[in-house]
Amino acid sequence: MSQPATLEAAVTLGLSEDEYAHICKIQGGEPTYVELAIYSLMWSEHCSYKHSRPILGRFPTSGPRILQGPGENAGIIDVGDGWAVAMKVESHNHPSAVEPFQGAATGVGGIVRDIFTMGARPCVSMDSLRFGELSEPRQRFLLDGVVGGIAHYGNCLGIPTIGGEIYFEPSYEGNCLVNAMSAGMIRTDGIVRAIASGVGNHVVLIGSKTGRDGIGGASVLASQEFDETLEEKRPSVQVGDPFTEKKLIEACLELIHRKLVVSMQDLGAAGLTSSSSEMSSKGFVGLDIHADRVPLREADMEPWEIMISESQERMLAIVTDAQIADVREVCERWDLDCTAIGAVTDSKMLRIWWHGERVANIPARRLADESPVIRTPSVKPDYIVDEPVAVDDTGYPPSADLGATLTQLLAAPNIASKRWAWEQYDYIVQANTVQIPGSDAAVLRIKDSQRGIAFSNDCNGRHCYLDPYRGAKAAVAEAARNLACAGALPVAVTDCLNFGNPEKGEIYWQFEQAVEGIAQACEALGTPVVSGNVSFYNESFGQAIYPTPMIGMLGVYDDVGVHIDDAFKAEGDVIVLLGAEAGWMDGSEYQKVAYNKVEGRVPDVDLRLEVELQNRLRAAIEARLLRSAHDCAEGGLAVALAECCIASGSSGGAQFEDPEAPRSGRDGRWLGADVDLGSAAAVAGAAGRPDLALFGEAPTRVIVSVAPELLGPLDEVLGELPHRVLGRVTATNLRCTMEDKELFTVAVGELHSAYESLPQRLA
Amino acid sequence: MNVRVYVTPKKGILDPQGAAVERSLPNLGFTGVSGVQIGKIIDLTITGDGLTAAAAHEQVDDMCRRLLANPIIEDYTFEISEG
Amino acid sequence: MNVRVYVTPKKGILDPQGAAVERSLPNLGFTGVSGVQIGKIIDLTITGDGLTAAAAHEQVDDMCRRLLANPIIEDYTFEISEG
Amino acid sequence: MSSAPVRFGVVVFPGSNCDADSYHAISTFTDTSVQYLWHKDTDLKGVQAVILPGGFSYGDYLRCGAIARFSPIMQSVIDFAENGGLVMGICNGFQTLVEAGLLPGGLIRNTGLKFVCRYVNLRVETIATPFTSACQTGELLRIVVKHNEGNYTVDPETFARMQADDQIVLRYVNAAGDQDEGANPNGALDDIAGVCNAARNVFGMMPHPENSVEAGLAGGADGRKLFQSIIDTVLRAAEVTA
Ligand SMILES: Nc1ncnc2c1ncn2[C@@H]1O[C@H](COP(=O)(O)OP(=O)(O)O)[C@@H](O)[C@H]1O
Ligand SMILES: [Mg+2]
Repeated sequence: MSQPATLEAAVTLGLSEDEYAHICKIQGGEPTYVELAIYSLMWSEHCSYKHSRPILGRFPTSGPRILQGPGENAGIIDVGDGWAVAMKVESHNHPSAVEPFQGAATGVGGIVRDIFTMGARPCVSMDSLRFGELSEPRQRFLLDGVVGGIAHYGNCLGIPTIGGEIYFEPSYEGNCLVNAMSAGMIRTDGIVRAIASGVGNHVVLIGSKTGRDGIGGASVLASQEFDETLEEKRPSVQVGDPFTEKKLIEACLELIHRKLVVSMQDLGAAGLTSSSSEMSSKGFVGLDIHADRVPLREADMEPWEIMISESQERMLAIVTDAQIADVREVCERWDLDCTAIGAVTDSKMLRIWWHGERVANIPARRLADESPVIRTPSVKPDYIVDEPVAVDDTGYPPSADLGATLTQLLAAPNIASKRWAWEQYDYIVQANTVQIPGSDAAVLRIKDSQRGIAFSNDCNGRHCYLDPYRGAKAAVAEAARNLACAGALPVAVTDCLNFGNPEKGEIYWQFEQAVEGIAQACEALGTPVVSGNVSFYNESFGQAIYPTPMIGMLGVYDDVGVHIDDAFKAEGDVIVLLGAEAGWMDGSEYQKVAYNKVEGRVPDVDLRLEVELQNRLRAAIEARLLRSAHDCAEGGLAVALAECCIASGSSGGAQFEDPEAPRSGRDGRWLGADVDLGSAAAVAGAAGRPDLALFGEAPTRVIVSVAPELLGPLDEVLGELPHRVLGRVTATNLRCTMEDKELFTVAVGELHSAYESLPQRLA
Repeated sequence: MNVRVYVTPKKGILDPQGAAVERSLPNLGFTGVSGVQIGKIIDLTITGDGLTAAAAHEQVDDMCRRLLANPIIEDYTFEISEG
Repeated sequence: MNVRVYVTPKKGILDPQGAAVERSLPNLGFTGVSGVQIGKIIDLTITGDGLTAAAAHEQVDDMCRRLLANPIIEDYTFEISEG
Repeated sequence: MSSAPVRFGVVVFPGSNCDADSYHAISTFTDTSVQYLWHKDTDLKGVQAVILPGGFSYGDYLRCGAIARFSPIMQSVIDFAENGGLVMGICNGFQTLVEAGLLPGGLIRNTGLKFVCRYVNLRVETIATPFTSACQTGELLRIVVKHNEGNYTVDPETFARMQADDQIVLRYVNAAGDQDEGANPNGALDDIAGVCNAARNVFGMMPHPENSVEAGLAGGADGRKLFQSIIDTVLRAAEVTA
């Protein structure tokens, strides 16, 4: 403990001069080194949200179903019958860029702890991933490691991973994104919050021993850009132990359900430091922590190292005298360490002790609440344009073979099936999975109830780059639309805001715009933001990622039996397009794949129309009028149609009322479609080009199929909503015409081969 | 030439396997066991026209760094013998 | 006493991991590598009052047979050194 | 049939994660009762059939099932099996039975070296077991596999004996019911998905029938017949002794 706690030391730990001065003021003089280390972590971007806090206040966060909004370990939403869902998403981008397997694995471990620390049993995981182009060997290595790490950890825990998304763009080459989302089921009367209380109560550390893992890890890595010093940061890699976490889940849930703890908090970024200071600050109490009592993996650790270690699989509990024997018994039964390391005091101070000597004495609330707030003056970047691109024959010569373009798009890594990834995940454990990966939303039933829940993950980073406000708004709309396609009512959002360096005006502008877009869409759709995460400094060598505000959304069913998927079901069914937006070139996958361009202005979602479409769509599904529904996203109308055809033979999922559906699985017979796009002007806008009608992208469009005899009733339910019959489900081929002029005919088997071609690119 | 590569967890990096095995041993009736660490062993043969010992050494080292070990969390050593 | 146990796939039993490493080496530019086999190293320390070398040997052999290796699919050897 | 319910026990090891699914699956049948058996206990509490569930006992560290096999409860399970008791191991449970020597062979890493979760078609190779008696020979069951180490292997002599003794219970096949390399998810010898011991009272399988007992869910209901077989067998035995 000989290190001096000078300004120089503070700057090395990442604090600014002003911050150091403020610390000296709070502490009444030069702090101790332990105090300085604690401040440096608690006031890091990762823990203090210093650049984002004021902006995030823009989000709607409450509503009749919301039992817990942002601010706790997870948000909690009432889903009926006394059940609630806790959910949260967390980024582990930087650790994954250093060590993809362990980085992703510990990302899953961390977010799962956020869920069960509140008393919820984790019931679903999702993952939203971004990498550079797959043609780069390093990117394939990262993808392989990240997916392997998620599988390793989540599968061992017995939590089904049933959804997510993977995109590849050059902007993520030096800075991949790994966003892990988790949700759990909890009784509405069983919620535990991370608030310390009861002077004299014990502070108990449960789980793994403490080592030097991640000293300065997640919080430091996530608060700085990547540069040449990357190599030096490597020793802080954390290794996950899912086996210990599985035991922790069982032991902690038992402790909570038997009411053997006053409160509980997981140890995440900044380890003991953040958990103890947050618990004491929220409870208006003090905590005494005896760092020398913490069980160590490496004998010679110093107190400041113990306080900031990010060793995984640890929990902190506040326990009364009367409870402690039972707590020890439960931990012993699960072969977990359980150590009383301190006590709740009335001092309102966070005091750290080392063999009887006080090495830190910090006013808990000031540590938590007086962290600096920084607003960077925002600057609209030069690359932003206000007009869509002109789709003319010089800049965008039309494709000669539209069928070939379709297969090319289906094989593009951003569109191709991610089966390679999700088949590495156990998506069926816990026996609640209604819809496996591969359709628009993940669907689960709630046991002993008619009810169900659904989840979706969405963000098109390219759209957010071209227009962060419109792109972020569209991400929320798409997440909700994906739920509506499965028949669920969207009710709440968790978000992971991945951006570049917030000290730059352009990045700050992107951030403000995106938050505004999310806020407006959430207001319109009635889906408050209940939890989330901000990840800044996603840059490498000065190059920022595309702004990527990932949206995770929860939907609910009164009767999960109404659920449908995206697969065409029967020959002769009528295919109907809901929504009438014309396709755009700007920011589309077609623009990138066929023209190697990313430019223009993306369309703005009409939120009134969006809500109308989703309500009518859900009404039709609830009335059991539809056989399938699928959102039109990347690749436009043609890719969406192709996906409905491909899914007809490979869904592998079950329809709720049809026990035979699983048998129609991978070797099932293909269904095709025969569709006419109608007049060019109607579907492709002024440009009038068939390729734009087929592959152009636009929000607020859904393809449904309906038995011919139900077309009338469907018309009635849809009412004023713009919709149009496109054609019929047929066998074997996808055939598209435009005012009866043939555009292409391709065998569905061929579309399927292209769509399932990702493994070949990874070989 | 016959090569045997030893890959072990880096010092200070958590070895969950070793820890779990160690923790379970007493329940199985094995007492007095400590410091359990689990690593990998990779045996292979390399051949090449006029491959010198020095060249083989370099090649194996490269192989370890790039594929056989994960230098971020693992250490490696190896032995080469004529065979 | 310090013990190092080597566990390798039994001869005649397929070693999918070794086979995969062998297949991927040429892509990384390593040629002339064959017979790749991947096994485990288990390091541990045993102590006991008046533990003789012979007794230690017997104890480790027992541990290997019963727990550390599965004789149906794996072979094992070990080394014991004073430490 | 108004007999006493068939009593099942589901063993819980640290790291088991399909214990609750097995428990739930059994409770979807009307003529059953089910309870958990804790790995540190030795009392089988009078159950008539023991399920060793899937999951990652002891994190699958060292070898899948290797540590679990030494749990106190396992000695009781071994005694129970040696006295003719019905024991079914699913996935990690199968691995544990193999480690315990109650079933022949071994389970090694999938040839793809990746965890694989997918639907497979299983062909019932024999109905002369207490676990498949409610099926038809050659019947196809569509059930999910999810494992890293499901690659069944056994030495040629034992394999020959197993074939002669009709111990291969389930094979991976394609949708037409034929053996086909593409239908084997893990490289298992001769597409073996499940085997029984010579006495036919111990059975292990890699796929997860406990995730296939409800028609409304993605897993479908094909796994029911395996549990039904056990129930029928116990009830028949009770009738005989009655
Ligand atoms: N990383 C992943 N993990 C799990 N499932 C994934 C992952 N990536 C994609 N999927 C699944 O693949 C399907 C299609 O993905 P995507 O095209 O991104 O969906 P959407 O068009 O609904 O946004 C979805 O069911 C999604 O959940
Ligand atoms: Mg999509």
